[in-house]
Amino acid sequence: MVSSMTRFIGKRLLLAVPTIILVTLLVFVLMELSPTDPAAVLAGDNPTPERLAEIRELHGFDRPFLTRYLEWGWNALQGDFGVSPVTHQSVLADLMYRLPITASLVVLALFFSLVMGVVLGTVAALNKGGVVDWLMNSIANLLMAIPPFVAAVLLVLFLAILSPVFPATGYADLSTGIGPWLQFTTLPALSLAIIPGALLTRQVRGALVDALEEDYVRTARAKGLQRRLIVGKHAAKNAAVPVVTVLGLVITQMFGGAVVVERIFAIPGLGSVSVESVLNGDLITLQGLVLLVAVLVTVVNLCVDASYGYFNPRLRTR
Amino acid sequence: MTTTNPTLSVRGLTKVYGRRATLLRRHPHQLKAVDGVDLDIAPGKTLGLVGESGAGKSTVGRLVLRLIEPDAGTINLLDTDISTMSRGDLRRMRSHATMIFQDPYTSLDPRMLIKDSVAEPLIVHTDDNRATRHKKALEMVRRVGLDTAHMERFPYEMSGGQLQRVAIARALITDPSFIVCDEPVAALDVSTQAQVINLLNDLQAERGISYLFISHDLRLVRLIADEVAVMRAGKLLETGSAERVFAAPETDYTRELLAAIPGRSPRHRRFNGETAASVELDEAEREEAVVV
Amino acid sequence: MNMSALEITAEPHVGEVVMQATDLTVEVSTERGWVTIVDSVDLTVNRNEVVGLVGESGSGKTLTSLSVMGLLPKNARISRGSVDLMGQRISDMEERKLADVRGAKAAMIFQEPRRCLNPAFTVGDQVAESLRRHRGWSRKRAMQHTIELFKLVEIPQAEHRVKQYPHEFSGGMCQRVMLAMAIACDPMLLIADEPTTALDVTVQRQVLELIRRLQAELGLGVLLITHDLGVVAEMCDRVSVMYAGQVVEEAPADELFHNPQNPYTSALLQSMLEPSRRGEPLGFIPGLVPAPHEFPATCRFQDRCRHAVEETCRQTIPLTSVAPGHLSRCARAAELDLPGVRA
Amino acid sequence: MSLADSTNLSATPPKRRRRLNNRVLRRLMRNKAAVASMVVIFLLVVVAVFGDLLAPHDPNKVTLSLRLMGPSGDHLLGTDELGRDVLSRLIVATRVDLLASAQAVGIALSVGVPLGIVAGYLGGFTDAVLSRVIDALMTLPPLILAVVVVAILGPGLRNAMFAIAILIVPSFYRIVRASTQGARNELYIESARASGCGTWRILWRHILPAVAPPLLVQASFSASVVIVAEASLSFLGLGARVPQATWGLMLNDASSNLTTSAYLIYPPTVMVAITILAFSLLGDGLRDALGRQTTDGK
Repeated sequence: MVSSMTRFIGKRLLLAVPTIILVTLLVFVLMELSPTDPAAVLAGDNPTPERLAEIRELHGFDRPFLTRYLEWGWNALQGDFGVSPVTHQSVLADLMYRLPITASLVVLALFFSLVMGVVLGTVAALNKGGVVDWLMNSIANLLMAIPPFVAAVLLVLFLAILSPVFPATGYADLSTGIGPWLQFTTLPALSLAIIPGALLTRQVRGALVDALEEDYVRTARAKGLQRRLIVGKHAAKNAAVPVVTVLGLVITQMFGGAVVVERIFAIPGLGSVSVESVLNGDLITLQGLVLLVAVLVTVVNLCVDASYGYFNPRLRTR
Repeated sequence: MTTTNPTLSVRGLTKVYGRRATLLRRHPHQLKAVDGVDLDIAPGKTLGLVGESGAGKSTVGRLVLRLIEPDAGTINLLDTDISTMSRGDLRRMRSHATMIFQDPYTSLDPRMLIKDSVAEPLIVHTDDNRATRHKKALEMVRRVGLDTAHMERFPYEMSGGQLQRVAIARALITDPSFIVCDEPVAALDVSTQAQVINLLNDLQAERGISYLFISHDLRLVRLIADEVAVMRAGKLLETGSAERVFAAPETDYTRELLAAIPGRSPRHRRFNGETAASVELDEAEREEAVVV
Repeated sequence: MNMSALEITAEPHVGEVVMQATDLTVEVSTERGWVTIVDSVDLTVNRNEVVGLVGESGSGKTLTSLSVMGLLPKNARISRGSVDLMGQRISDMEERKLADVRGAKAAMIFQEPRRCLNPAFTVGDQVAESLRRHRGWSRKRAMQHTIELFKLVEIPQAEHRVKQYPHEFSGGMCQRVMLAMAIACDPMLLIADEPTTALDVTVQRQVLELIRRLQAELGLGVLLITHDLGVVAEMCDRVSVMYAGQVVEEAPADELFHNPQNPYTSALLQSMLEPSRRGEPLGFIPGLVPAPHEFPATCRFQDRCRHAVEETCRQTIPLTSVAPGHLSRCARAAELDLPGVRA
Repeated sequence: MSLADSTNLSATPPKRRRRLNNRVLRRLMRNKAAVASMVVIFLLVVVAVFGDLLAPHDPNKVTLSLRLMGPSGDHLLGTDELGRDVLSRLIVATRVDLLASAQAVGIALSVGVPLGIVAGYLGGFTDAVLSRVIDALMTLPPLILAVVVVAILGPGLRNAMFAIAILIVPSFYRIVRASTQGARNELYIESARASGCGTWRILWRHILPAVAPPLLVQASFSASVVIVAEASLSFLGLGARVPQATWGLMLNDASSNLTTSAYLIYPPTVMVAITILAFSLLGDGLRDALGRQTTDGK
């Protein structure tokens, strides 16, 4: 049983490798096609043609495309993501400093959205077709229409400016204590959590309603089980699979949402670095970021896949 | 008496499912869904193909029309070897040999009007204009016992029995000589089953069509088939005239199948107290066979 | 919970009425409002007896069986009549108390057994759950008894198989698990809704035999719902035939098959696939079952009936006794000589 | 389930002949939220088309003397930090946003649909390669992908739209591929093959009509995704550029004056929210209306 599950995960891992290679390659190709000349970025204002040629040779921009890609890939494998031409810092070191910031933000956001999704979704499913269901559904629909940056601006307006409960911008690291961290992270996490929370509400409701209509629920009723057990045991474990699937999607989206939210709240995470490097034309940092995020997302998806094995015994034996 | 060539003659038909060993799959997981099957169907006759789920009956039905590609064996249909036929020829062949499926609710395109479904083969196989196609479709729809009003309906507006008759009309519109009937009445109520069976019988008498009639229901096969072939786990166990197979089955499995038919009168109650445990392994094996 | 366990162990008398439905009428909420699907059905199951409830799709047989268990879906309700289980009225019982009865006094098995077991839990757990619920047993004790139950329903290697998941079982084996679950708390009534329809013939035979055996050994009253007259012939002592929401005929099985008193029953018997009639066209019933919102107040079969006569049939026909223990809903029952199965 | 049989009321042939699309439309019309959404979308389109006529002021006219004036009779929604009329800018932004969304959805459809159908119907190697590329695209969070593409192509509304199109191609591809695969395994497709229909006929007459309903639903959802993405990019300064007016840019302007002139934040917020809501509710409505069409007869 265990071995087949490991094999399942192993297979997923093996499939993930080409995906990651492909995504970095795609980005590399796009950069090749890009009108932006990396040498021009390095050369600063008004460079002479000689200076540009010199930089091209120095950084190897004149070598064949594939050579450069393979070299970059090989270095990346060894933990060398290159040096940013703008900040002159190691890209990996910079990213590694920022990763825990964004990760902690995403974890808090995930917590908020899960609590919301499970509570609202379950309440709606148990009152299917009723007023409460309609209400929950409407709330979810409304919240779906509030993208993270709108939520962020509104939250700042109401909870930082009009009634100053939280600071409007800034960041305190977790190492300074959970209190300050929460103070600075709650609003950004909330802005990130709204759409995922609404999404999870709908998904939990749908999955639970579907599970409650299955034949095995009728069987459970036929043997006289209490409603608590039917919902909490029989339906819940089966409803978990589609919910976990969405959870993986939601985490991916949160990393995307962090781009805007970190900008608004001036949080020095991965999102901020992506916008900065675009505005600075720092493609080397961006390339490193793509690789890092691709790996992160792959790991999340892998965890989702692994959890299927627990919820669905069929996967363990096949 | 002159010897007529059989409508369908199949030799050594084999289909293997599963994949070869790869980097991740050390052991090839192969399964012979159909294993060296030989069949003959004479013109105007019906061959009943029986067996339980997973026996490979439906696969045989699709193989003989090359709706799925066989891995080995020859298929002679209407004096032509179709096992090596090109795709284009194969498509033209389908006006002479076609198929009726188990579930009439899903075997008709839910987004097409009945008249369009029935007339579709004419678009593919003939140069008939719209008016002619409509006329022929109407004729055919009437022949299977429906009327003009049904032509303008969508499948969801009709009952299972009616839909199966539509499927028959669609199959017959190009006047084929051979039809594979894959469990054509399994999805229908008892009282409508009989209507469809009668219709199939009448059409055979009228047009001399040959049927390959696939069913799990031995009662049904007994009523409609001239010849019977019993399948199990991809292999043909025995073939023979319907009278012979039902009266004097040659294999234990056929006997077991016959014994399992529910009785038709309380006076014939035939429980024999045999324990089920002995058959469990069997069942598990068959189960295994379904999983591809 | 312990109380109900005690009640069950008290043996009822032989031939005692286990289940009685009186004037049972079930409505379903549709786009057209509440529509009556099951109309004034009277049904009795005695201890030690197999009663067949026969009908085609749309006859209302499944809703009837579900209402006996109090398992009606949310969009359906019992609008009139009552259901008694071992003298206890359950048709107006609240859900909480009903749950104490279900599985303890009456149990039910269904079509497609594989879908009726929860894929996420072991089969042993699902059977033991019933014992823990109704008897308050510990997990361990319940599991031990479950192994015994598996042996009783002839599942080989019971100790090993209780730990397996439903997907590791074949269809027939799943139905055995369902049976083990059903008899776990010694109920008096077993309702089997098309228990073998999704199974292969050889497996069907084994399951039917098992039900017969359990019925005899445990003295169960069985209500067998099926569309297959062959199964009825093998299994049932008494049969009720339903058409368009009404019982149209009720009789001892032998009597029903050989001397049907209702044209619908007779037509159904004619459309049975009888091998002796090879070569001649099969009997069939023309037309369609009327939709529930179009059920006429008169005879519901008249549009499809060969024997329908305008004046006689165009009125409300009661279910009347034609012979001792034989009821039929036909205005012309007395004058017609209807064919049954051929001897 | 046999219960469904017994409770089904539509088994008998209906008295009137009804068209498939009428049925879907009727169901859609019964859904109040969907009807309201359609009205809102219609109004948005009207505003977008006749924006020039409707705008009370020149949306780009800078009047520094009138900067950050709250709502008044002349300027119903007030003026921004350059003294431009907010209402007029909002109206003009509607056109820019809707047009840009339509472009993005259009591009994504024309790429995603053919690829999805080909991958779904052919399967095998083609499917494996295409799906791998799409998987790779989906490995990046949507906004990061958009940011990367903009980084490469350079900022600007047109490039942003192109980036967003790339972003939603996978959703179209996946849904088309899945429903093609689903349809391919349907009995009626096999029946069409058994009747001798060729690949093109099957794709065109049987598969495409089956794929269209879920595609329509997805397109509606995608429209709202595009609106969000466009606004996000503009907000970050990676999309539309000043003096162009889009909701995202207006939000950006407003957020920098949040402490002093909070009223600026509401108009673009409301527009963005209403548009997203309308498209997603329409998507829901379409899904419900189309969903049961094939199973209803059973």
